[in-house]
Amino acid sequence: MASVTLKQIGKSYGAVTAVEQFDLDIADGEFLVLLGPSGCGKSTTLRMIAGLESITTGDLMIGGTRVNDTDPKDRGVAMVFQNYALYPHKSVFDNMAMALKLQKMPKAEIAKRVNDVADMLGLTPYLERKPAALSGGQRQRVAIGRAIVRTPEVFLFDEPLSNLDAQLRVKMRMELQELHERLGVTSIYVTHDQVEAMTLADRIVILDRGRVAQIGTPREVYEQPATRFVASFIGSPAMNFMPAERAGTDWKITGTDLVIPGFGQLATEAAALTLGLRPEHIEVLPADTAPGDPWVFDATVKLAELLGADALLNLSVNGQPFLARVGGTDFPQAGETVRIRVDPARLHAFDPETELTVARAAQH
Amino acid sequence: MASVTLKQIGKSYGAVTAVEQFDLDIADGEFLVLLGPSGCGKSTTLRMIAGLESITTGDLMIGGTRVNDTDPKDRGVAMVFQNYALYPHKSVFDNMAMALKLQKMPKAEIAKRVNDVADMLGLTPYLERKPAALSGGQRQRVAIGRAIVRTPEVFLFDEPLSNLDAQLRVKMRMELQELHERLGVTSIYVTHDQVEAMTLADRIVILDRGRVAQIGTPREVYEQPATRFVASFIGSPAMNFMPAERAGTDWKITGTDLVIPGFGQLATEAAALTLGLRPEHIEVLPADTAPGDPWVFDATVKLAELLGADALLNLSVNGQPFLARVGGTDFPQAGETVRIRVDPARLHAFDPETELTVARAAQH
Amino acid sequence: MQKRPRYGLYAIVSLSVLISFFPIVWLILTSFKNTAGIYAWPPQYWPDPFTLDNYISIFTNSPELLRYILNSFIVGAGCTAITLLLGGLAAYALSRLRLRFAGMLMVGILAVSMFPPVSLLPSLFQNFLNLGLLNTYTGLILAHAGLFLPFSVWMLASYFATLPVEIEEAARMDGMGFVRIFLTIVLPLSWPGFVATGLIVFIFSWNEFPLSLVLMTQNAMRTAPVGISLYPGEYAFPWETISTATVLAIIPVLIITAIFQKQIVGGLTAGAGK
Amino acid sequence: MSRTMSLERRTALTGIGFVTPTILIIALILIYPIIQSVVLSFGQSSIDGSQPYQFVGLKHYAALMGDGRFWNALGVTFTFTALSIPLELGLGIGLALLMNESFKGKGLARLAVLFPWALPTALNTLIWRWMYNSDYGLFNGIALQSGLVDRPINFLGDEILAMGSMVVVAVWKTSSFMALIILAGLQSIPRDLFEAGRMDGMSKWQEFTQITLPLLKGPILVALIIRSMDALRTFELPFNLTDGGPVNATESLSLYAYKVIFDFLDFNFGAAVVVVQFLVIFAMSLIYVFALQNKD
Amino acid sequence: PAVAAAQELVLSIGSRGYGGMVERNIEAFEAANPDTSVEWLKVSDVPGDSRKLYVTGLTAKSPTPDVFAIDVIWAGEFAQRGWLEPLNDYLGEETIAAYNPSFLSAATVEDKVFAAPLYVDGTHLFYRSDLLEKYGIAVPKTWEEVISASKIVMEGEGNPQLYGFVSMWAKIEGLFMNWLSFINGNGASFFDADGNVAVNSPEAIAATQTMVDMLYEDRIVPDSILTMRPDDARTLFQQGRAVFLMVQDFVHAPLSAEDSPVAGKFDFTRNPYFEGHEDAHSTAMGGWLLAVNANSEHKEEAAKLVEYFTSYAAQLAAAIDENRAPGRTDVYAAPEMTEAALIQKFGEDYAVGVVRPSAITGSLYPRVSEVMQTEVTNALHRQKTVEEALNDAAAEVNSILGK
Ligand SMILES: Nc1ncnc2c1ncn2[C@@H]1O[C@H](COP(=O)(O)OP(=O)(O)OP(=O)(O)O)[C@@H](O)[C@H]1O
Ligand SMILES: Nc1ncnc2c1ncn2[C@@H]1O[C@H](COP(=O)(O)OP(=O)(O)OP(=O)(O)O)[C@@H](O)[C@H]1O
Ligand SMILES: [Mg+2]
Ligand SMILES: [Mg+2]
Repeated sequence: MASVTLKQIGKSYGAVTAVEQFDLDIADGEFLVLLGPSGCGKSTTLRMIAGLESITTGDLMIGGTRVNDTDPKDRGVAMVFQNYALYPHKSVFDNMAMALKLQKMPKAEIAKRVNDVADMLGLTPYLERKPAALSGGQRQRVAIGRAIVRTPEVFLFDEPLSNLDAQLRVKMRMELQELHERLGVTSIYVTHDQVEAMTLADRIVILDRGRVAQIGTPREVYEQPATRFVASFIGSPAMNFMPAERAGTDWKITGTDLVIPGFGQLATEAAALTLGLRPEHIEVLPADTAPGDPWVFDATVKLAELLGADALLNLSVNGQPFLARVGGTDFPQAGETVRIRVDPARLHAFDPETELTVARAAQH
Repeated sequence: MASVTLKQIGKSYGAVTAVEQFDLDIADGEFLVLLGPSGCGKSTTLRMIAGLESITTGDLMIGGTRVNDTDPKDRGVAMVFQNYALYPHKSVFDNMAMALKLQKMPKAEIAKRVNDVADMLGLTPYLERKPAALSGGQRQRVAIGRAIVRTPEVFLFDEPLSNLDAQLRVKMRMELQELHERLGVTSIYVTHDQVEAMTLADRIVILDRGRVAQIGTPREVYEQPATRFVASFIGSPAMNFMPAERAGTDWKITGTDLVIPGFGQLATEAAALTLGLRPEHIEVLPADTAPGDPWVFDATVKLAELLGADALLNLSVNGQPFLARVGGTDFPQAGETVRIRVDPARLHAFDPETELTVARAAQH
Repeated sequence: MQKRPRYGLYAIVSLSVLISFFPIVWLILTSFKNTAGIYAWPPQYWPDPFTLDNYISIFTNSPELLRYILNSFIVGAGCTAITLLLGGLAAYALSRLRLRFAGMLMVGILAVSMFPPVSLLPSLFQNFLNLGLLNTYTGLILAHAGLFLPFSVWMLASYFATLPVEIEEAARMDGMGFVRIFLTIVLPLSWPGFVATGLIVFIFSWNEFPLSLVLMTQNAMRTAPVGISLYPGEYAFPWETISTATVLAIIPVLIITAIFQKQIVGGLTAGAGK
Repeated sequence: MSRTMSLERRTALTGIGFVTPTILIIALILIYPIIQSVVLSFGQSSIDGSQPYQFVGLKHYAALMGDGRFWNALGVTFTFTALSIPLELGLGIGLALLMNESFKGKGLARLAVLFPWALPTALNTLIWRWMYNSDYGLFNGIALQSGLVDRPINFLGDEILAMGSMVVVAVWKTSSFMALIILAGLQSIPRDLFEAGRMDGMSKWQEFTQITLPLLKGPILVALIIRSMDALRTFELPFNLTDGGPVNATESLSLYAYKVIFDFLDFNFGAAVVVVQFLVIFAMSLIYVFALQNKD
Repeated sequence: PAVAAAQELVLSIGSRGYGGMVERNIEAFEAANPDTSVEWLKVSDVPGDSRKLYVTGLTAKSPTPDVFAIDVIWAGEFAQRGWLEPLNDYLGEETIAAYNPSFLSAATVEDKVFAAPLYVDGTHLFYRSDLLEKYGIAVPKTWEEVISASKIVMEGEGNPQLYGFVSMWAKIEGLFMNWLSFINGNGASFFDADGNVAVNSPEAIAATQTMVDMLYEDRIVPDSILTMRPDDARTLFQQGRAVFLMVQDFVHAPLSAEDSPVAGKFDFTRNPYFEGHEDAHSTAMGGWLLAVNANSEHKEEAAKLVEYFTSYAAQLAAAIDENRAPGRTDVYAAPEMTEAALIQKFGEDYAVGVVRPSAITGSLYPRVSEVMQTEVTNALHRQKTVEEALNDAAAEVNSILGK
């Protein structure tokens, strides 16, 4: 196990900047997730750490040593690839044993280590098979096993679950979680799936077009997104956004009569704002709830859809569309009028220009 | 628009039965979803309706006419393919106009119809582009536009969204929904994504290894799954299953001391059952809730993970693992002991042999 | 929807096969005729008498034919091995190792292969003479390799482009060097591509004429096409010998093509699928 | 390798190491002789070096421009290329479509169709020359016996027929190679495009013209370049089949260059012929690439 | 038999239907010169192929082959280029004097002899003796007689597959030989007495016109003659499909072979001439010489080998066993030669032989020959009138020769 430090690491391909310089300290045993949409530079960052991609600027330290020019195999890292990248012509055993063989480890020890890992991952019955004869989940496990046998100091995962179907993905995610708890190896994990990121990560690095948008724990990025991008990327269904303009101490939602009463001092001089509200933070009240609370509004249900445990309501409040998530039993149907309450503590505000979160003077 | 009737439709490839014979009536304007895991025969069924696959047994009626031997183009159906199947060398306009051109429609009318549809789908700026120059969502829209311009009586969709990323998928799903509301064309939609199925369908046909497992509205298949397969396939995270054995009038969860008090007369003589309970139907009570209620149990939290709006708890009740879904704020942490309540009305029971749902004598 | 019986298809297939094959069939029939039969007018469509004399006489009078075939085989095999190994390495480097001039090199390699080969002969001969490569297998193998390397580099590079790069990266992470990756990962994984390229190169080499004629001047070193082309005399054209020798010389190619024809198609398919 | 060298440079060095053997062989076999040819074409020298090389600039090229036989050879080469390539392409596409169908005995049929290409040109032209023979060749035998003609057809003795005969042999031999490359492209066309076509109401023919053909552009380009390169350099075919005759009706550029070099022993002028021929081939490839790429 | 420190000689020669002779001579030579071994590098009998091989080797100054067989028409050219070793210092005066002088002249440049004659061959008129007899026709001596005899037989037989006269009129060296026979038979020649190019003399034009007329007017020649090489013509004659055949003597062997349909039904005579030119030299001569590579590392031994192959004994044996007309005159006088009736008869025809102008034109010969082949072909194809064709030929030859 080792810590990993990125000092002003950046990568360009000619004129194209794939990853802008940034700093990151990954502690020993930490599980760090790189999250972001396609093309944001996640793989590039991971591959720089792996040594598969040269580093354009900055220093990479693993366990305190600078490894910019070290061969991948000498960095003490092991990588699990998106499409497993198993050697299709070699048996499961040989796939897992390859790195050890190349290290010229004695045969007996190789066999012991591979067997131990296979045992741990439930792969013992398949050791003689070729990858083609395995199911997706089993292949994924072999890929992980191949990384484990090397007892690396750092695990790297590049979207290891994205080729699996939904059910298997959940299962493998849990296995990975357990594994990390058991081995405690520093792990860097790339994904574009926020559920994976939220459940697995100690900390999440959210990348947006090659730039770090936020680094924080899952709870931080969910509850205190640093930018509008983070707010929209995390959470499903996505946050409701609406443009608002200053109306005295209050804010009026542009194009509507809807006034959001001043909800805390905002540290901005701007005349306009983008407000954000998560669908689950809209509460549907019994229709007979008394008005008066400035945070209660009347809304029309445009569309109601059952997801299973939950339902989604497409609401219209004074012409402004809102998406709300409510329980899957006894929810209002399309056409009904309901009374909703917005939780002001949950309201987010972003600068429309910089898209950065506008802090509140009085934190909620 | 037309109704579609499948009478004992079935398909075999030589000795392999891809779809077993079944009956289905699809009403005019209905949105029917074929749902099931990979290889269950969804595409095969759809392609039989399209005319791309010959029908081994049974009759297919569209708008009351038998069309088993009618050419695809004469069935009045239009299809949207999983990977769009756009003509890569033709412009968006030409892609959409192709079917009309082949029908020898006058140029002016073609232009009018294509432009109208492009307008409706927001494709007007892209009409001159080749598909390669479009984003995934735009391509998807072109594929849909191509189907719409023909003003077919029936729309067929084969996993039209599966190649899109999560956010786009949600967006396109809503567009499809709107479109259906607007045009009201009978639609048959294949997917293996339960969220799509739940949100889009008037009725869902769930296929399991070439056999129809259940046909029903989204609510029916979610709340009253006909088989253990349906119960496990619908809902995420998946239902908790546990084997139980008869203990007098009660049922004991096999391998534990956990006794589930008799929860309604079950129409079974069997000595064993599989019980099912959805994660969202486990309620976490304040720790100081008084016991006494036979549906309240003590549980240890093994693992707690925040998904965003919700959190998942891996619980252990008397050695039996349970997955529970709770709100994302203030949920218990790993290691804590909590008190939970199971909703007996929400408990499902399946025959371990046939995997069919065991009905209750007294319906909840 | 119902499948119509496809007599038309079979008719067209049979016709294509017939057209493709009849000169060879004619050649084979000829090899079983006696001299009178060969020149008979109107032509004899079936050998009468059917005779093996030509085969017997070729083995007794021109035992060197077997030597020619062996030479062709050695040169073909050697050239195939070199083009696959070296061409494979080069293709791998050009398609995977991000060389800065990779694109230009690829185009350059293609361009030099466009030069008319007739004009290379005098200069090549001189170089080979100076290097002592005349009448050696090494020499002709090198010459053929030079002719066909551009093709193999292009074929293999386009084949590699279809392989997932992650497997090689996994191998790097496992601690393999590039040579080892090439030999133990790329080679087995691109097997169909190698087989297809190799087979095509082998056939090219087997059929190559001008260089083989000039660079192998010793009788014992000649390749089959050159050797057989020695049979026609200044004045006489011994069809019986030539047809028989040709039939014998194409048997190895026929067998190899038969064995690997699936890979030719498969390999090219993968190579072209970009 | 030094530790301090960057990863990138180490990789690049390995790459150079991998490419070097190939480049060396190509340099020895192709590049060096090509340079010699180019040098020769700008000079006057005795072939065996007994007279020193003397630079004469474009003299040989100027002479070439005024050489009727060169223009004839160029014309013959173009005619041959223009006749054989479209036929090969058409047949190649046809054969590829055929081999893409599934039917019993497909493997065997594919082998048979492939086989002409595996037969040495030097030998197969001999076979054809024999079959073309006016007085005892197979074709005339059949034609005369069946009463199609009453005088033997002089396949190789008539200007037009000789060119035609040459084209037939070329087409016979190389259509299958063309088919192979196109088949490869054919198999990479997604099947659902054809299904989309069926849903749109395309007939088989429309599928072919609207989907198959446009999508085969890439493989067709490759096939065209490879084959045109060969056709523009055709040598063994006229050499063995017609000797370039009758008169010079089938004398290709390569054959002309061969005669200049090996019969007239004029290496300098011959080199000029070859260099011009190379430029023609190169230009042709560029034209193909641009013509086919600019279409969309 | 490579014994210690042996000299290894490489001899390049085709088998040319006398492989037996080559093997025999090598064996005998090795026996006589135990220090020297000879490797026989068999080359193609197709002159173009062996020429390509020689040219590439010689321009690169390759030391092998040490000795090689060359067509008589290459000798002047190769000698001029300095590729051949002069033999005067190796062969005795006496030996050189014994060679056929007209043949030797083709290999003599600036008074030096660069190659020694191996054998001579030439064209003859083969005819179907049985058919001539059937129609009571005497063996024709002139072209006029050949044409009328052809017509009589063709008409009499009524077989559309039977032609009167066949020969090698494809655009090859053989056509040039053929044409020279024709014009010489009409009293013309390539160069006139003053050494001027005379290919368009009235006599040459008339003779050439006869060739054209045989094709289009008299119709005794098939169209396919324009693509015939020697063996094509021989095949037709052998299949009984021609009355007359004019090619080299080599065809005698296959024609008289056991399974030949015309065995015993044919004979030959000297090439025809035109009426009034009985003494014309109408037999086109060819033949092969042996030369020593100027870059050979064993010139001494090489010359010895040449000497052996062209020795009286060796040539006599070849004449008797392989019907090869000797390249030296003294062999014809040998008593054994009276036994060899055939070779004697060939020899009589060679007395009226004409050689091609290769010695005079030297390294320009290939171009000259090429021009003549092209222009005669133009005439035969009626692309040009005979007069135009031969005038063009004269002009081009003059420009090639720098006259
Ligand atoms: N070899 C290259 N040359 C030029 N640009 C490149 C290269 N490789 C990647 N890029 C660019 O760098 C950016 C980051 O790519 P990267 O693969 O890291 O994205 P990612 O976040 O992993 O996306 P995905 O989720 O699709 O895998 C992209 O915009 C990509 O186009
Ligand atoms: N041409 C065929 N020959 C034999 N079996 C086939 C053929 N096509 C499909 N099948 C089989 O029929 C079954 C149903 O296939 P189908 O394509 O309908 O599945 P699907 O539900 O659409 O799956 P997916 O979600 O993977 O697209 C599968 O088991 C498949 O293997
Ligand atoms: Mg990536
Ligand atoms: Mg499917």
